[in-house]
Amino acid sequence: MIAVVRFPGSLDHDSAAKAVHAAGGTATFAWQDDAELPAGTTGVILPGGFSYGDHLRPGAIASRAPIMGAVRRFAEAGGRVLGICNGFQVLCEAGLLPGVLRTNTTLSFVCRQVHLDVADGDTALTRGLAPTISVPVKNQDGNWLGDPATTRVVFRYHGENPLGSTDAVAGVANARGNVVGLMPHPEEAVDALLGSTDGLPLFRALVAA
Amino acid sequence: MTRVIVTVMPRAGVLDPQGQAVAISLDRLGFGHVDNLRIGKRIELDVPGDDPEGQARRMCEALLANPLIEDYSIEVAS
Amino acid sequence: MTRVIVTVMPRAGVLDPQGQAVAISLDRLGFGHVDNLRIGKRIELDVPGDDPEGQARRMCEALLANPLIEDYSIEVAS
Amino acid sequence: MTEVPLHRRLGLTDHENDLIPGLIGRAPTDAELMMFSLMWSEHCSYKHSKPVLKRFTTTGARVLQGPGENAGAVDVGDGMAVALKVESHNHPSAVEPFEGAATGVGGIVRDILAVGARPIALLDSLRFGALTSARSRHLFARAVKGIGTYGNCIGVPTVGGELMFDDRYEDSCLVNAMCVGVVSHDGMLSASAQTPGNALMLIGNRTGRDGIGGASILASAELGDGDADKRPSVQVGDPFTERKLLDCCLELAAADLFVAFQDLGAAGLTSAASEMAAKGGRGLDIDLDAVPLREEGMPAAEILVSESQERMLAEVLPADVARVVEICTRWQLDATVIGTITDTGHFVARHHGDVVVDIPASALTDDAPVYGVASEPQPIPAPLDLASVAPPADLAAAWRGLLANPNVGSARWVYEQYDHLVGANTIVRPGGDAAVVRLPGRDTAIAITTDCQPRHCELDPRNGGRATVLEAARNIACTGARPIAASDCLNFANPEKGPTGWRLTEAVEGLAEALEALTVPVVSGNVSLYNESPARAIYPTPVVGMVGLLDHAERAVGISFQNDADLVVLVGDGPARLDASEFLGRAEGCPPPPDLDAEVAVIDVVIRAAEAGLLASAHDVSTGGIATALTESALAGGRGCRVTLPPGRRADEDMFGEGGGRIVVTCRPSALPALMELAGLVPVTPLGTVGGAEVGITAGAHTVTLSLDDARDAHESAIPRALA
Ligand SMILES: Nc1ncnc2c1ncn2[C@@H]1O[C@H](COP(=O)(O)OP(=O)(O)O)[C@@H](O)[C@H]1O
Ligand SMILES: [Mg+2]
Repeated sequence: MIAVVRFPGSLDHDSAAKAVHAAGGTATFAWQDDAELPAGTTGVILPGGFSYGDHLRPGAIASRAPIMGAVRRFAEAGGRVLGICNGFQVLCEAGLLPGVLRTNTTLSFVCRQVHLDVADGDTALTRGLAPTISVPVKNQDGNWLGDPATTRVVFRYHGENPLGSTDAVAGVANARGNVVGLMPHPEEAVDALLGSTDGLPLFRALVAA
Repeated sequence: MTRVIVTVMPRAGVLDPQGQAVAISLDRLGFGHVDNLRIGKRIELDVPGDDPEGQARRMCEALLANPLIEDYSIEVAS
Repeated sequence: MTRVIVTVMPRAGVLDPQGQAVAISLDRLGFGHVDNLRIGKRIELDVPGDDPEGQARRMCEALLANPLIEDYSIEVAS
Repeated sequence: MTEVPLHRRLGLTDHENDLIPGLIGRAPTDAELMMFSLMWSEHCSYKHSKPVLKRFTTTGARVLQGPGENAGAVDVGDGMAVALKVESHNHPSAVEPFEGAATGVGGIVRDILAVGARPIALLDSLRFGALTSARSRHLFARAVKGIGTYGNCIGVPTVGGELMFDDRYEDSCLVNAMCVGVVSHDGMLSASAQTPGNALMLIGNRTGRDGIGGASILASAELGDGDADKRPSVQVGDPFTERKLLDCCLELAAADLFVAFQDLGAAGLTSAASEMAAKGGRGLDIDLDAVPLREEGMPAAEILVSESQERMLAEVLPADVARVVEICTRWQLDATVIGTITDTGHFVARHHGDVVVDIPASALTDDAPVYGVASEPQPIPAPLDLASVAPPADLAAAWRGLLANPNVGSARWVYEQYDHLVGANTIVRPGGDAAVVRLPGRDTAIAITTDCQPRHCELDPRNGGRATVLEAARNIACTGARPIAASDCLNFANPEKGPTGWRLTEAVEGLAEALEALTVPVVSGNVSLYNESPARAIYPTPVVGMVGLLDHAERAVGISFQNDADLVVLVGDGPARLDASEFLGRAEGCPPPPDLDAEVAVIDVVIRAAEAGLLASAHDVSTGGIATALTESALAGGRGCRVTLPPGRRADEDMFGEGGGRIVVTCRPSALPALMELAGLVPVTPLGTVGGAEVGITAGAHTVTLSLDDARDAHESAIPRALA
């Protein structure tokens, strides 16, 4: 059972749940005020959106919500956690992933299909992905700032670096590889009708745990 | 060059959604109810010429502040 | 309640894309080259209790600033 | 110096002022006068446009809700309905483009929410002065940012819209937004008050001094030099609260906790509450002291007319109030009982223990004066004398120049700032004709577009109105969808002036005729008048928003060329004329009147061909002519084509001439016979084949080619370059 965590202002929780179903899994929602993840949780998704309106810093307010204590314990026990877009920002603000996400260098929201190189196909979640995948990116603050030398980088933009992130980083993992965050939206790449199914293996890996 | 600090705050009476969201969060974090929280911008810059204050004022009118919803104030370092 | 002003600025050495963009716009608007423009936040709030400064510090540590990229300072109105 | 009487300062005429005592049986209080002035403004009462709007056909087999509620709705099968509405936020956007456009999005989304629907798509129809003007660049860029910031944060994809730049919009920009939502038939909500004794609840943001007087001052008067004085009344949008309001209210609606439901828009509580009461033939007793305020000490009149955003008004059973509060609290939203429904028919408001308002609710709404519009017919200009237009020396350069024109070039700079994917249902993304959005949880989809032909409407408003509807329908058809419903936003100048009033009446006649020919009902709409300054008036701009239905989402067609060696085929033989075209760049000459029967037939052929799976792509010929249509399909598909155009009068007209009735499709060579058979009497003309890295066009004695790289550079950089 995959727990999709909702905060006020979360937007992509339904799409994330649909992606879990497309990967053969089942999903349930957890609410920010819950002290514990739902019983039987085998994986966690922090979905995209504008939790708390992105006020102060994106992800900052959500990262301090009660449910994040449970997510932290789950991750420390080796559970698989996937943060997408705002979920990635929440994981960085919570200190579960390295670095910080700042405003795109264009200073504008960017919504566009991009290609990602899978820089590390060895984590629990990125195994099974094609070397290069097509997924949409859509955010205002996706400019990752961090130290690539000490970070387990899992995704880089292929070709142009649309948001201006350090070293074209699009997604990172923790050292152990069980927590992964990325700015682009793999849950919007699980349905051929919408243009790409390249994101599906990520959800299969999450569901398989 | 003269160091100038420009402060831009939401005008009194204008909704400050950011301040509101942060106040809710502080309350939830156990800091209790916080009153009159408002968030604005602080802009630090070095201004050339011999009328830094006037220059900064013109910058505020032209770009740094939106007079419809923001008030600004200028402080010139001595 | 004590009026407290929290200032949160990008840390020295951390690139400030927003500040850069504003500097470029000012130049384009004819204000000439402006040096060292940095944009941060000014948070005004009324803090309860008898240790407003300590309380504000805890708020900064807990939420208001991200130490990876930001410095904060606190000013308590007298 | 004699003082200007209050009613005039509030925008009421002496005649209107004299009507009020007869309606309420005494002289109004100042607060009441303020309410009348707002409710009797054009924006709220449609006092000039109401008679004209009667012309629209608003019924049809699919219509579940026509005009009269916050949004219209049509049946899309299996118990599901689609709600739609277009609305303007022109004047607020001219004063403060970011917040004006943002709150325009917020407002239209709440109209859809008010009928119980979940918003699934937004579109924006934008018109500004030429980008050579610094003010227009600023208004345009900030409005786009405002729409993006709001729409992105509330998680409703902005999947389409329109963009036009012309000097005529320099002083009065147009920012129209359309929202589409879905709701089950039995989940539809009404704004009509029901049962005396029920509680009236205000949900959402607190009430502040936003937009005080906005309804009358901002929306119904010509903008003059005094704009600066209007500044303090700007509304500020709060998309985070709007998102919570959406989630929360949909949860409340699903739990069946609303008896009646209504958004607060122009004229705030006054408008929302009086409309709710008048619609249901009920009264209301409101305690203004209960309204949660952002600022202390607001006088009663300000509370009554504040346009603070992100608020909804609900009639709730007394026994359900506690549950409503509980759910709203979880969403961190205020929900407050501010009054009760009564059987008196009166709008009563109390403040600090005094009754400050006590008037029949219907006096504010149904009894608003109705004037109609002036009418002074204008001559229809003669067609352009082609000999008076010098042919370009270099057709390739002219072509590149046209692609680099912001009215023709790619809108990517705009739509990449919008999340057009959120919700994971966007099948055809912006950049083509209509957008296609899958209906949540279904295998069906809707196509959505907004369109207008302002230059044509200026020269020949009736035919311009027809052309506007037909373009929308062609855009829908190009995706394979069948048009099923329309909404409209009538943006005009001052209708009290004869020529404008005539244009309004004529344009609506043209819209109505074409919609009837297509059997598409108008289920909602909005009117924005007085879009003029002392220096200039806008073109007549009746924007049409249209929705089409696709029974099989997977059969949706896009504009991209798909396969090398596919045939490029022209369906229809509508005219290509330079009159009022973008190539000409001005409203001169007069485009030929659309042939309604021929247009409907072309549209029908393309829809049936798409349903039959015959089409690889479809793109209608519109702004920039067939050369532009071919280039756009080539760029989208990353493959060129080589075609020969049917012989016309002159190569530049053949390539860049505009006029309806033509759709460029591509298909496998083997599909051509089936397409021709299906087309019957509709002309189907093979023009050439797909392939290569350039677009090559033979027109008469000229063969012109443009490489995809050159074309892309011109097309993609049109707007960024104009803004740089
Ligand atoms: N141009 C129009 N065509 C058809 N219906 C219209 C038009 N303008 C307004 N209406 C209808 O009149 C009603 C009142 O419109 P409006 O005041 O704009 O709604 P709201 O109060 O929700 O903003 C709505 O039902 C709307 O759909
Ligand atoms: Mg409404």
